[in-house]
Amino acid sequence: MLNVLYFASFREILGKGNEQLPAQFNTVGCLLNALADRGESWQQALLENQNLQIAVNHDVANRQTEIKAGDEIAFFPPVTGG
Amino acid sequence: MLNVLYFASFREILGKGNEQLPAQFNTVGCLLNALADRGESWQQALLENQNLQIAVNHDVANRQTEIKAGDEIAFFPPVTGG
Amino acid sequence: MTAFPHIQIQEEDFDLTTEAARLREGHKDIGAVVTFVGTVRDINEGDEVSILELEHYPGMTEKALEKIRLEAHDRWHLESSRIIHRVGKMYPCDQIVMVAVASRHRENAFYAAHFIMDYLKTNAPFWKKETLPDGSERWVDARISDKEAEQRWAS
Amino acid sequence: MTAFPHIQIQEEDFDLTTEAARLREGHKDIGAVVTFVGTVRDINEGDEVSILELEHYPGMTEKALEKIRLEAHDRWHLESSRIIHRVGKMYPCDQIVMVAVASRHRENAFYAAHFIMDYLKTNAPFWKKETLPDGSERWVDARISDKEAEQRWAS
Repeated sequence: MLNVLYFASFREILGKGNEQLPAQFNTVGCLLNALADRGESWQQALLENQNLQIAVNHDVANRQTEIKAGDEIAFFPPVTGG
Repeated sequence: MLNVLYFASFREILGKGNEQLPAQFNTVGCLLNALADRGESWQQALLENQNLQIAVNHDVANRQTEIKAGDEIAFFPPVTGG
Repeated sequence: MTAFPHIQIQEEDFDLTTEAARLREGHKDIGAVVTFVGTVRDINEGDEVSILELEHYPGMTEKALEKIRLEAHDRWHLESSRIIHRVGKMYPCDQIVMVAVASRHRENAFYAAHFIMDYLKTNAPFWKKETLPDGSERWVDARISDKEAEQRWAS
Repeated sequence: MTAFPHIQIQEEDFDLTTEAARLREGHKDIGAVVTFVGTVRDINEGDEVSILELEHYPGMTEKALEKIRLEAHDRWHLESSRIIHRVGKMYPCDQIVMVAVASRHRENAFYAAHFIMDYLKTNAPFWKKETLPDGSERWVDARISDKEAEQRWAS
């Protein structure tokens, strides 16, 4: 399984903070394409948004990053702490 | 009268922290020359010391600074606070 | 107990004197302590702000902050450093974040604290949401100036 | 009561939390607070130091510090600033000096605090005398590096 997390505006727009998905995607990009098929808000947030930030297992990642069972993949907007 | 002050190592070397002198000097340089006549430690501290710092009425000054009755003239080494 | 004792993510406020003492504890050869505290401004983007809510990504936050902290130690030979970031609801004038560094000399302490803040702003997974006086909410946008501030430290 | 309420020359120690609160008092539009605290190191020039004694020039000190403080306000549009410098006898790890500045954004606060310290080091009439463990005393020499640090701020 993959543990998928959504933060901040992404969590609100997509209506969930986390979910478990089968580990059938080789890269973050494949996972994003599958998620985008869920509907317009998913497509806009995950494919059309230039500001999408990605982390895999707590490290900054990108669409090419490879993923495997047990990984934690997070999607979020640019950070604004401090 | 002039109020003349000596601080830190100058106070120790010259053996006094302050004194009143008659206001008969036009510039700091004239005052320094008169003080240097008091002996070797005065000459070394006030004329031969490249590090001599001067203030007149709480502002940084130099040998050319003019002085008049009621002024406060201070001599001290480079500052080391903070 | 966190795995990163020099980093605290917490809802509670913090006390500067206490934190500066913790920073210096066990370190004698310190001549300079610089602290930065970020506070909630009552105005943002021209609007009055009533509440600021901070969300973060537990796990990644600590890892990102520790990486920034160790990089600062590497560059400026710090004796000690601490980062505290609050999460949850805060109000105007509240303290949000503290970065504290201790070093032998002041120059390194100033640069290191500034560096940590600039990197924290663009690399640590925190997000701010504002509530305005009319009750409406909005997510705070990332600032281009923060990205530029970070990039000045590129070596 | 001093004529310069934002400057304190005192024998007593100071409390960072209290001073940061005073700094922010009455100022709402503050997003950044930077404090610098200089402390007594137990080693100087390779020798162990037992006591550090600070002498100053009353009257000129306050005037010099106020000039530095106002110059910092001028350059970085600070909301508020405070300087505390202790005099008399101090011991390793004791606090000697505090510079605290508050501004809207962090960059100005960092630069202003750094500037004030660099100028204080070379322009405020304080002198340090060290007592070593064998009881011998020596005046601390001014550092060329402090003069160089000041000169980098020349505009």
